[in-house]
Amino acid sequence: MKKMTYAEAIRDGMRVEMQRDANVYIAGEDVGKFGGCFGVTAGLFDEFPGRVLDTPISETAIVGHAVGAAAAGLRPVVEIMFIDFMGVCMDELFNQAAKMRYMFGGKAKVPMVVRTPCGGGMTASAQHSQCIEAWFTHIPGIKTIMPSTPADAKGLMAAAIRDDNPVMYIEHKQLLAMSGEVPEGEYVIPLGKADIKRAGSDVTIVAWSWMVHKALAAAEQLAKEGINAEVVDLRTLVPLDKECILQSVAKTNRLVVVNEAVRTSGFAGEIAAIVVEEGFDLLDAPIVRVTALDIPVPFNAKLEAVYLPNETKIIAAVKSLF
Amino acid sequence: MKKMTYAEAIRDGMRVEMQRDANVYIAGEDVGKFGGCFGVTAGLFDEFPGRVLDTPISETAIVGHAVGAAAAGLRPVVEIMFIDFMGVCMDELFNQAAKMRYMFGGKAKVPMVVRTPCGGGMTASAQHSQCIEAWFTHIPGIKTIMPSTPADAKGLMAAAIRDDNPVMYIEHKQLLAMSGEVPEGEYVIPLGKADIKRAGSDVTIVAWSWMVHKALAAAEQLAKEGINAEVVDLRTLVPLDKECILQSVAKTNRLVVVNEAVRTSGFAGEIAAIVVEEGFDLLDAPIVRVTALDIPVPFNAKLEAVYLPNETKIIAAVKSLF
Amino acid sequence: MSDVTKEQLLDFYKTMLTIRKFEDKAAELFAAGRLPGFVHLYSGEEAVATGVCASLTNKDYITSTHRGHGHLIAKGGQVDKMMAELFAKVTGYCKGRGGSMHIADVDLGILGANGIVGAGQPIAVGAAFANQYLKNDAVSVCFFGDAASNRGTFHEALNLASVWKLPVIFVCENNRFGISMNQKDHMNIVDVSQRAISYGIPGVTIDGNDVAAVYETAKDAISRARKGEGPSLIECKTWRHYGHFQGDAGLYKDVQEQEEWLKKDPILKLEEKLKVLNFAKDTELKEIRQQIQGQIDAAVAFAENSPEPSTEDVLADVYAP
Amino acid sequence: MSDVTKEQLLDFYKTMLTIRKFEDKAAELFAAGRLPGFVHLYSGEEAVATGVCASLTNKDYITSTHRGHGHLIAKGGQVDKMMAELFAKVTGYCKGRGGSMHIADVDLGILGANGIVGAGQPIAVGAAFANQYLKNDAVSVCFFGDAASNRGTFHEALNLASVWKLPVIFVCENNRFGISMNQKDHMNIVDVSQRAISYGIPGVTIDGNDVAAVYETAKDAISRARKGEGPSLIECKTWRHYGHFQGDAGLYKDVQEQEEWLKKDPILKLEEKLKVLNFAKDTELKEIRQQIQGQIDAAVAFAENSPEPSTEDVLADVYAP
Ligand SMILES: Cc1ncc(C[n+]2csc(CCOP(=O)(O)OP(=O)(O)O)c2C)c(N)n1
Ligand SMILES: Cc1ncc(C[n+]2csc(CCOP(=O)(O)OP(=O)(O)O)c2C)c(N)n1
Ligand SMILES: [Mg+2]
Ligand SMILES: [Mg+2]
Repeated sequence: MKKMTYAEAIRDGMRVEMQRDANVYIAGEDVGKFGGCFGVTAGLFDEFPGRVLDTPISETAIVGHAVGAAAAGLRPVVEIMFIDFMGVCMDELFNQAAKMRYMFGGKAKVPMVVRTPCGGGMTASAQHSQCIEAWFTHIPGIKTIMPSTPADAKGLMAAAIRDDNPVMYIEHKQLLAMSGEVPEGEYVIPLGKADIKRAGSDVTIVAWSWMVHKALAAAEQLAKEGINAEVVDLRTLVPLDKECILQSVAKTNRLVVVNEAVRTSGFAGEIAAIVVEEGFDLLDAPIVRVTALDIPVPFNAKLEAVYLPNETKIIAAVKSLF
Repeated sequence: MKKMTYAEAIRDGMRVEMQRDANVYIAGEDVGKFGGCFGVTAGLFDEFPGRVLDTPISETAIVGHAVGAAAAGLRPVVEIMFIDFMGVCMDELFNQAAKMRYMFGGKAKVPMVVRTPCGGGMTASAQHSQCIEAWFTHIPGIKTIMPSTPADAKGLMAAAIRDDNPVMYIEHKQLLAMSGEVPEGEYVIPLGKADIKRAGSDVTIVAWSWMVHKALAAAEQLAKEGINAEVVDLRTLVPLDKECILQSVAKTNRLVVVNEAVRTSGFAGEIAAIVVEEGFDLLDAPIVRVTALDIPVPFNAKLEAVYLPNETKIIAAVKSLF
Repeated sequence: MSDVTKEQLLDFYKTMLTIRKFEDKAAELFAAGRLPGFVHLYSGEEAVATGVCASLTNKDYITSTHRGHGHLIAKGGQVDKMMAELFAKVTGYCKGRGGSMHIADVDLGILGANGIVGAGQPIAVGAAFANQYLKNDAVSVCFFGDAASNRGTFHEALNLASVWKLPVIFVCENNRFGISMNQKDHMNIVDVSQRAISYGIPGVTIDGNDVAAVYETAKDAISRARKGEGPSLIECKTWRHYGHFQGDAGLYKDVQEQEEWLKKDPILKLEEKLKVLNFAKDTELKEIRQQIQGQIDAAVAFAENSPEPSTEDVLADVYAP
Repeated sequence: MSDVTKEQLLDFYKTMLTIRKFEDKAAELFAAGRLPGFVHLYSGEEAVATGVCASLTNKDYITSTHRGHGHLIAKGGQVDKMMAELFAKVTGYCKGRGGSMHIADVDLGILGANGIVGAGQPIAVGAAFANQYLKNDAVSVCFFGDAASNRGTFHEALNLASVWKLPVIFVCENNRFGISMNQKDHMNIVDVSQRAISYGIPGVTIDGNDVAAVYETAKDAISRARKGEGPSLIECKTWRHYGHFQGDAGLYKDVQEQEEWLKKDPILKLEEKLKVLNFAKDTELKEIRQQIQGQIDAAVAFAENSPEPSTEDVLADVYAP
């Protein structure tokens, strides 16, 4: 296996699929020669002539055009520069892309991927640091992916592109430079499969994206104190691998959910709701959510650190269950 | 007290506030002479010359202009014809209105109300029947209100207009024609106070908007079978009256949450998550959510009936806890 | 006009009449409480869809609006499946899951009516991009109203189409109203076609009640698009005979204006033309009318006799497998 | 030019120089790793903000962009509080909670820099509506870039402003790029001002590096707005000296073009003019430069010596009481 960064792995995932299928193309702001604001598409413009398209600053048209192109037989992979800009094009996603197939009586396919980076920790302030995945998970008809490692990033990108449905592929800015082993060539991770990133027996920590790493770090600390945590990386939020979560809780009887989004109505709540509904008898303690504070993301680094979930908060949450 | 419909009560709430404060005005599509798509603003155009403004079909500009007008000293009450259209103007709401005060270091006020009707049961199909309140509750900086009765509609409208923050005031299409007693003149219900619409001891049913009535009907049925349900009408989702919910559960030890929205990541999950986190020891049974199915709203009336929560489903959920 | 043959004009007549009679029937059924949901009728605007779609094949795409019946019929939609959809029956175009505002058939190139004003604009651009990318010689047509041209989607879609030089034709059906809002209150210009200037594309305003004029203008724009010469904007001035949706009495319309426009009814205009040019006699037209009425009645019977969708597969088709 | 007095020109010079030196300092601090977040510099475009804001008072509103420092200084922002905000200090305009992209001061009529391209456009329209509603004689100015004029917000905002005849001036700073995208690749027209036609409002293109020209044009538009004659669009052709943000080398720029534009530096141009008109000698200009440099240095010292915000009130100010 080859070492790659998460950004390279995403790119490799797109590259392999573009080689496989001539109908896959990329569009977005500055994704062409410039290689994307975070460099994720670097080089693809030259590698795939006519298949990596720069757009004007028109998120509505970017996502909206993808719906039409997908319905007409292509497989667009569009980039929205920051997930924070999705507010501009939610209609195209939730009323068009997500509902077309159902509304049309099952006679349309909308295979499109919206790639977009989320997350904080960069002092990028309130409009460039958010995690709003919960919105997408509240829209039947789209799938939502949030990989935490380079290998997952590649394998899930392949699956996202091959999927015949609209997929929100949410990257994390903090992970782009993270390096790891990644299988070469075709590599597909099926959507809807969680991954146990660390096995354990005393408590289940469910996390996704950047927070998986915070959870793993917390687990190492906890291990030193005799608490053996299992870390479940959801990878795909919709479809959700409920079985994996419930099985883990069946083993540990304790659950902490870590989510970088603001607390109220974040996806952590959904996990908690599912487990208390379907796994009530498994629980020996409250389910605790470790989330960001319910405030806009502050600019100052110290304030942002207080806003964000972190190892310390996870450890405290876990300990509160014993 | 006077009898009014819910629509009249909303209008009366706006009227009284417009009389009180010359800086309150109304804007939206067809809200003027036409009186609004559902007739809610009927008559106000003539009653308040120059203060009820028709706009082009430009939701982005409608909500966006309200942000600027509010920051510059007015109190806009804008109408978005169906809540389903909010995807078009989410940025204005979530990155501008909601964050302005915080980002500006506390030195701005954005007192604006977005009135919009939600909900199904009208065979209005996938793009005119939705309940997406969960999105708004996931945005720190705005408040979200969903009244269930004419009196609440009036009192909460007054509070929304007087509030110095952006407020999503979500009406329900099924309730507009519902009639009830409404206090005359100035009448304000403080935001953040739930209302026990029916006292009971055996199970707590939390609901809001149209679903309060489904919950009440279910409670009547259940009473006949010896189960005495308490129905908590949240009225305001953010800020949330957590104490009221927890106190009720402390009494009943059982909780059913009813929400017309699609299941995954709906606000019902948030309620369940809070209660399992802060009231775990109070619970004698799983928390059950009664929600819509995770699908786009189907057109056919029978399919829509299957999609929606209803009395029968609530009753079954309650019984499953005993 | 010289280019339009007798056969074409008679075809246009049939199509326009099919639309009109479909809408008249829908109005009647809705008034009788027999149709669920919202219904927005196209009566009075038939010449636009008919004249434009005459130059399209099944490989070409259209995006439609809330007022979509006319576009769908002109693009080849079958009235029985459409009527069944209005009745929410499983034999309808959307298996009863969509209704009037979502009728679609991707195989016919119909990317859907749409409940969101202005939403079809970027979708049409995307379909046109697919046409360009696949080099399949097909084009896309985007129908939308005067008031829809005030949405941000209009701006972004036309700009992107121009920058990418896509084979797409934007057809603005200017019936002068967005629900109750008169054009003069929702924009500060007279001709929507002027907005083409913002994108450096051709824009033209024509009589939308003259089917031959619509046909000629659209044909040119479509052939330019097929040749890779990029998008254009065509504004068709027209009028809706009914209110915005069924149930709206349209009291905001000026009575005299309404009367004048009723005199300019595109179907009356075409009948006169057919007679003046000696292309058809009254008896022949009457025969056509009867025949089409028969089709519409049959469509209603089909719809009425069709089963409702089964509630068992309510969950199917949210996701493609 | 005739209207512009010596005093005004010297004032312009001071403002422009303050912006330039502020930006130079920010570039230096950012390169040294001493500023958090993103920084987008206004260097090269100083004549626009300066010329426009010269006719505004504190009662007038502006909305700014991600490239906001220049607008804020021209509208009366204090460099020390601005610098403190870049340093994320509690003495900054936003108490360290906003940063470069969100600097605001409602009392000065500054409705914020903005991290969302095109978001200021409807906000400025709303402020202008407040001005009209309150009959307070004030206007609003909306600054935005060439690439921002492709957003749907542009279209909806200008249309609404025109329909409501609001006192708002839309100032497009056409520096020819949206990040790496050359104007010719993001729109199919040469002059953004042509887009005014879509809204039936005046639109004009001027040399954005000539502060006197900007001043005169904006003054007229502002006074028309104050008189109730409605909105206008002014396009100022200009150039950004640096990359899009600090860290971007701007390799997509044509080297020769960059050099030509550097020769057209608005500050050089103004210095020449001041000398030609005999309004100022080199020594005087030098003195001004030193004085302003002193202010900027003091601002940095102020920022550096200011405390960080306390983490204790991180929750405050989400909601107004
Ligand atoms: C984004 C959005 N805003 C508002 C509406 C409500 N609405 C439906 S049709 C319509 C008027 C459309 O006018 P126009 O585009 O001129 O088309 P017409 O009805 O005249 O054919 C409005 C406001 C909607 N469906 N979607
Ligand atoms: C809605 C949105 N899309 C994209 C971006 C990312 N972005 C920030 S600045 C910029 C370019 C803006 O170009 P222009 O409007 O010409 O202003 P300039 O930077 O040239 O001053 C882009 C694409 C954003 N902040 N918001
Ligand atoms: Mg119209
Ligand atoms: Mg620019």
